Amino acid sequence: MELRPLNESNTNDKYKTYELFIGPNHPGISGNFSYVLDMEGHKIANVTADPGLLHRGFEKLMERRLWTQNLALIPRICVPEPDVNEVAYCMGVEHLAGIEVPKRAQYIRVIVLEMARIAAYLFSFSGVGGATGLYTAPNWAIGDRDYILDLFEWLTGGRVYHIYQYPGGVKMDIPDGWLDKLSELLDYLESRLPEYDNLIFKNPILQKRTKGVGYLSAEDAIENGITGPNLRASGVKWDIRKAQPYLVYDELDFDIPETGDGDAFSRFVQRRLEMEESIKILRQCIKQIPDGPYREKIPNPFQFRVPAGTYYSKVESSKGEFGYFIVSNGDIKPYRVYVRGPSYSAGLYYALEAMKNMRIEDVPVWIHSMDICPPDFDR
Amino acid sequence: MSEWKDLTNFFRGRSFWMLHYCTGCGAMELPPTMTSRWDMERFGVIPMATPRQADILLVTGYLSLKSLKRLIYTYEQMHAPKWVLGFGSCTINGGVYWDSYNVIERLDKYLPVDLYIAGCMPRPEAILDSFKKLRELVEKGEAKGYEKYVKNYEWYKANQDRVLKRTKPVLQKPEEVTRSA
Amino acid sequence: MDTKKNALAPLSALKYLFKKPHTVRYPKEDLDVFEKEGVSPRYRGFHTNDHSKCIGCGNCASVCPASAITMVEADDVKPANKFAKTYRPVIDYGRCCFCGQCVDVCPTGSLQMSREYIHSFHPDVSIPPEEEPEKVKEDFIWRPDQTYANNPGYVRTPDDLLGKTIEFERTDPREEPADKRKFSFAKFVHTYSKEEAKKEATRCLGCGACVEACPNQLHIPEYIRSIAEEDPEDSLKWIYKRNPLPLVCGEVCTHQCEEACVVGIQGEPLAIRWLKAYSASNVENYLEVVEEKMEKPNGKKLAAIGAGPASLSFGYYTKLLGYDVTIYEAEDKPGGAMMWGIPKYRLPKEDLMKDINTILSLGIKLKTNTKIGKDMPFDKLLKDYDAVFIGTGNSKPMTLRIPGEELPGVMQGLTFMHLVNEEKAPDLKGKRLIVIGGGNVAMDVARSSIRLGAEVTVIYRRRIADMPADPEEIKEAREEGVEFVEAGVPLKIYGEKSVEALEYAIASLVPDPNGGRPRPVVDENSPHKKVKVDYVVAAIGQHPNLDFLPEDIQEKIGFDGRRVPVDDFGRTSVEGLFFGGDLSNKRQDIISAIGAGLRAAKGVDMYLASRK
Amino acid sequence: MIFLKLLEGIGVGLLSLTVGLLFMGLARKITARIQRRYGPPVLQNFIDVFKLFSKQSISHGFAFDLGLVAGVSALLAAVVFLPMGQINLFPHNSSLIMIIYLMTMAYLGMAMGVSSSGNPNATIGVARALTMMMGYELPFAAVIFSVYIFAKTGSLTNIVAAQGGGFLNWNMVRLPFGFLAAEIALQGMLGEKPFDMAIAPAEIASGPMVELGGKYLGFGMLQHAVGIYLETGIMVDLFLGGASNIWIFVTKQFELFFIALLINAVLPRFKIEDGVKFMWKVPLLLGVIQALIVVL
Amino acid sequence: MLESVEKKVEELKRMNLEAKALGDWQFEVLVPRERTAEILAYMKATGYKTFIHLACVDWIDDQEFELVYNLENYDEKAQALVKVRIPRNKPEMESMMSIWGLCQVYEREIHEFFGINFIGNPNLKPFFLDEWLDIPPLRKDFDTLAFSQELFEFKEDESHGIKAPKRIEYK
Repeated sequence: MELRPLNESNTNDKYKTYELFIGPNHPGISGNFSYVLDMEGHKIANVTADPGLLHRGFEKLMERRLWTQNLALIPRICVPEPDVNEVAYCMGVEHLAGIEVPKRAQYIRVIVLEMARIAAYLFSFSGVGGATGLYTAPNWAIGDRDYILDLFEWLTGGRVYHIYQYPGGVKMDIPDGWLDKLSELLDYLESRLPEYDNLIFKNPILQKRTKGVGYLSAEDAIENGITGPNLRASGVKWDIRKAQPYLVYDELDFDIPETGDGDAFSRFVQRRLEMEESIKILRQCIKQIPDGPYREKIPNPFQFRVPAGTYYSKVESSKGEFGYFIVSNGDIKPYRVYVRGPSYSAGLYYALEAMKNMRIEDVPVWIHSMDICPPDFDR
Repeated sequence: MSEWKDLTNFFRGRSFWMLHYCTGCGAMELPPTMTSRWDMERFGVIPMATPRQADILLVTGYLSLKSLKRLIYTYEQMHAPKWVLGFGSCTINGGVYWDSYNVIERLDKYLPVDLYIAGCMPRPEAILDSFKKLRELVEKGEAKGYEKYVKNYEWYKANQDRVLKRTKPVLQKPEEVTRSA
Repeated sequence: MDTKKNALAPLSALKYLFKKPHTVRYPKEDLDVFEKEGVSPRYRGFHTNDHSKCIGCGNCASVCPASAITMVEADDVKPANKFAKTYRPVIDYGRCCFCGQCVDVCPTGSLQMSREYIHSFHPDVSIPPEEEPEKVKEDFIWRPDQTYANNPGYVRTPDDLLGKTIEFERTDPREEPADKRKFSFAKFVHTYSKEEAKKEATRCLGCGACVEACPNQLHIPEYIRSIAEEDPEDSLKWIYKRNPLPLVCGEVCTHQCEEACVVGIQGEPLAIRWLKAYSASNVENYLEVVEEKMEKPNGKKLAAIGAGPASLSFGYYTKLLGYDVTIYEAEDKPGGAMMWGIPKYRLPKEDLMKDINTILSLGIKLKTNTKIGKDMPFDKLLKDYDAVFIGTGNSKPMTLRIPGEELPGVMQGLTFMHLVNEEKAPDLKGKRLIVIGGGNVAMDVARSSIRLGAEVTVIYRRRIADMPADPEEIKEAREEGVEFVEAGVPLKIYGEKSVEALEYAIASLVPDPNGGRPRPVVDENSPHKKVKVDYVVAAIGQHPNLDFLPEDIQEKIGFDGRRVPVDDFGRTSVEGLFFGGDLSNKRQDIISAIGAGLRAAKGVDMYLASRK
Repeated sequence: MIFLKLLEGIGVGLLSLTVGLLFMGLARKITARIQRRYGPPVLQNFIDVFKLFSKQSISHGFAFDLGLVAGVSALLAAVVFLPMGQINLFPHNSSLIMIIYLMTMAYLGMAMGVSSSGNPNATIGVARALTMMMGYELPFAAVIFSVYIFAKTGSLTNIVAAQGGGFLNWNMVRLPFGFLAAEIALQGMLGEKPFDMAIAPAEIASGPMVELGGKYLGFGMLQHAVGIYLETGIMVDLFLGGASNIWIFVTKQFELFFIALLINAVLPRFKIEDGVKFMWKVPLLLGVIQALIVVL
Repeated sequence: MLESVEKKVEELKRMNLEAKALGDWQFEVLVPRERTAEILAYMKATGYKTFIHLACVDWIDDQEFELVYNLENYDEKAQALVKVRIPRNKPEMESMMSIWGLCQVYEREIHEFFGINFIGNPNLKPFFLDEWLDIPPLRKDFDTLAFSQELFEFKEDESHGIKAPKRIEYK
């Protein structure tokens, strides 16, 4: 698509419609991504998605790198929640290579995943705030998310890209005192939740802005491959953690919260409620985590071969089903890896239907309520 | 006259308005930097919604070819004096995407970069540090990338055109291209 | 959760107006999460590299997913050990993604990451833009050193559990226990099973440090990789490129490579030797697998004297080049020292013959029981053949030069081993035997004698740690019940008809000022000891025996009684005369001899090609 | 004499600019506190404005320049007629109608300027700003009507004078519904949340300002600064009994502004039609009730 | 392994298809190209309603492309990988848009990255890449390193200028 200078858009044959860009350089969009809106007055007549601004050719690059070298690459596929990539990829590789992961490592993985989920949900709170103009929300939420990043840094050595998972377990053990700090953090976050409720979810204006926006029925969600909290907010009780439990989720007690209205507000509330469940899971993990090895030994990167085969491994991320379709031909490098980003179907396909006849001010609300993350479909 | 200039530079260095264009994954550390934990507004840096209002362009990491095109438009829309910050490894020498077919290797071939920050991605402290460094440079009148761009416009343009306006396959194998129109 | 609308609820946020903000006041204030340490103790920042520990193996460069690391020749650093290279990693921070994988695979732990992370660069405005990319790139390319070492972040130390990417523990092959093996001459080290071999092979980092340490520069990483891919045939192909005696080397090689193995710096080195044995013993017919192309016979004739490893290797590679090779051997069986010097429990004779027969089956003529100089004059050889290769090795033993040496019951090591291998050794049951010397031959003698039922003491003039024998040989000998006497200097052998006793002194060891092995000094204060003994075996070294060569040739080639000086290709100053093996090698072991044979084969080919 | 008045006028203009910018700086500081951070220096906005005027600026045509200059100058002109403590340049001409008229002029000028930039975002923004104006002008008009009736004068000087003699004489106390309605309308006038649909960065990329850069944006900022001064000033004169000197005046202004800020910090923005509906429902109702009370 | 997966695999085997379980809850089934639409429609009718992804694998040694339709069944908690092989020299496939509208974007992506033509898909315009003229980039014979070296003019040179690390000091 050719980018046109903005003031030319009015010289269309008719003055009936004009083009408006949401993104890539636009505060309303979550990342480097663009929707081109054909506007008819205040209403959106037609939407075109213009992805590829973040396309790095990961799938090609991964074919050129060793199995474990890829661990440095893949966190970058989903920037707000990198750990799901690492875990999903490692789980796929472990399944193909037939590696049993020690219990402790599985618990650590659950801890990492749930912390990442909380961080991502906090990030999506900031999305709510940013989209509706409630700037206190991002300031609070991202500030609190930073405490999670601090703990991540302590555990893994990296703030954003942890590069902590390794086929067979995790790279390092939990440091002394870390779990205590984690439960302190959970206390803090729990004390903060009512404040978020007051600021965001009980806010009458915010409710007015988000209720009824972007209604998504259960059938549409299933048909369009929309997963995760968005699907659950439409009333489908589907959570991979419950349905096809991986790691040690079957040993942990948690619920799938129900909101079920299918509009933007219920999607926000769904995330807020799931955050509580994540805190619950983390508390159980802290209590139950066993001693033992944190990693099953595997050969060094130069000699690590994965037996030939295909497998689709998936993880319930904060945005939905994050999947890795891995094809190996028995070599030291993957033959093909396909990454299934949870935002793909919503951001590139369903958006075009959902946004039709929407008003411009609902667009950011819709985008942030679906938690669309461009890096995971651009790859 | 020079005092006047110094004064201008003093003010310019204390009020960086940053373009809110998150080009790459380095943008992930910007929200923490902007918001309460690191609060870059303390240094007079605030995000702006449009290139017209902005003074500094943060190139937060790798640039795909498609982004590069938008970035150049954006840069040219900005009003001088304007500065470009190359953020993280990807802008310096390709970073971890050094062999990617869709990611440019070096930003300085296409836009004049005033300051590079090492890191993948840079921590908020590094970002704040770079703002301070840029402030110093601006106060001394050493950050003049925009003038360099104007002076060497032909050179930059040629490089930009080379990657953005391709007319033939790069690998010179047209007979193998089986793609239909 | 209650989501009822409440217009006043948001106002509760206003209480933060009166609370202290939680902003980190960088740079005045650090994060307080890690006890005021700024960033986490595991933070992955800029690298540090301890140049005195770094061995320049380049594993970091190979593992870097961003291709950020290159190895450059550094003139200003000293090699860390005798196998180390002076290459040092140079890191491009325009590429580095701070993943820490280079730290994980650093076998010495010298490459680490610090907690420093701030660096920015401002390109000069005045330089033309064409030069700017290079300038920028240069600024971000560093050769890490100890600059940030006082602020360590993500590190890997041997006792630390961080980064268990390299497998430090060796998978040893199954061995018979000492109390079982000491009664049998059967091979006590079993070859690897498939799983064990694979497990051991996958420890290899593929850096190739071993290749340079190997006297014959075998393609070690390649053949180990093939074993890891469960393909011993391919592995053997790689071995045969430079070594036609894979099973022999697999079982008795002195494995210099394992000393150089980078995994061995912090852990146990790879069992390269056993891996070779695995791939050789898993292939029935070598030649089917190797599929070496033989050139058409070119009609030129070559002779090799002595059917030891050097000549066999020489014969194999010249035969492949199309020459007609004849090997002359004084004994009745080929193999030389491998046949007569090495005891069966280390190298079973059928394994040796499997290797030798493979070589001979190429069509190499072997004339046994033909001693040059006695059964055939040397000049005739020189006349009949286009070139002659001499690989007779060391056959003249060194004597003790003490009184009583001529008594029956005093033997030389090699002679003793010859007898053992011929199964003509004297009955040693219940007898006392003393071995003098500390080399591999001494160990062979001692351990063979144990198996023959003797009580064995080894007397060595320095400490045990200084012994030239393989440490594992010494260890195994001890396990089998061999006793050791350190700093023992034999003085006199008593006896009338045969040996009855040995007197030796305990020398004081004077440290060598140059850091070498200490020097034993015997003076009047030294305690003397006299022990009863039935046999004394002196295994203190051998010299070459070139008596069959005419005097003028001996002089011309510059033979000094110990070694023949040759060039890289075994050439001497006499045209058409090539030397190899222990005659000319600095290291006197099988693999060096094979290497000498291979090089001489090349030398011969070059010589004859130039003469044409 | 005229020359002196002119000088005084310039002085008042500068004062309003300074106070306006200072208020904006304080606003950033206070919002930052609620957001759990420190915020920029109080004088940050002066730096920003100075910087903006030092930047290269791209014009989009004559209407663009004219509109923006008209925006600032109309507001500055309005300030001159505002009685503030002992400073009262035109005590006899301080007609409320005139000030309101000039204010509207200013916003129309701004609208004319930015819509000539051709950016659809700006156009949408202007459309929203004007719609919003319709929203808050109506309740504000109702309030002014009640004050008019109540004070029986249209001159701010007289209105201020009528409130003299203590707290209980303030219109705030005597016309509580009107004050409430005016407060809400003020929120809209200041463009604070929940009524900032006109700029809405996440939707239309800061709307009218989208094509402004350099000194044009500087004008925009100045206009906002004067706007804050003027609008809070009117409120002070109308409801808080004016002031005896400029310090008290500014303090009273700031109190009003402070309340607006707090609301701004904790609320998201309305959709435009919701905003207008709200304006026409709550404050208008309050204003009409007040008017009815006053009339009856 | 889940019972539902076992049953489904048996069922598909009875339909003369190669099917096997890959894990506890997923199985793959190899479908001939001409039966793809039929099988996919059948799968959708039997509960595999959610379309997870469409991926493509370039088996260059076999000279074939493999299309993988990933379907999920929320009721039976099962996942199906439906695989179709098409020849590499004639990369054509019927569009499955009539079954899942979502296929439109996936097919557009695969058209761009592998050069496979989807018959019946109205919009196969460039999607992620701008002005791509070379071999489709995710094919195995496309060399991304050579491409980027050529286009971005960078060389992997040996002679690095070496500098000691340094830290910028502030006054």
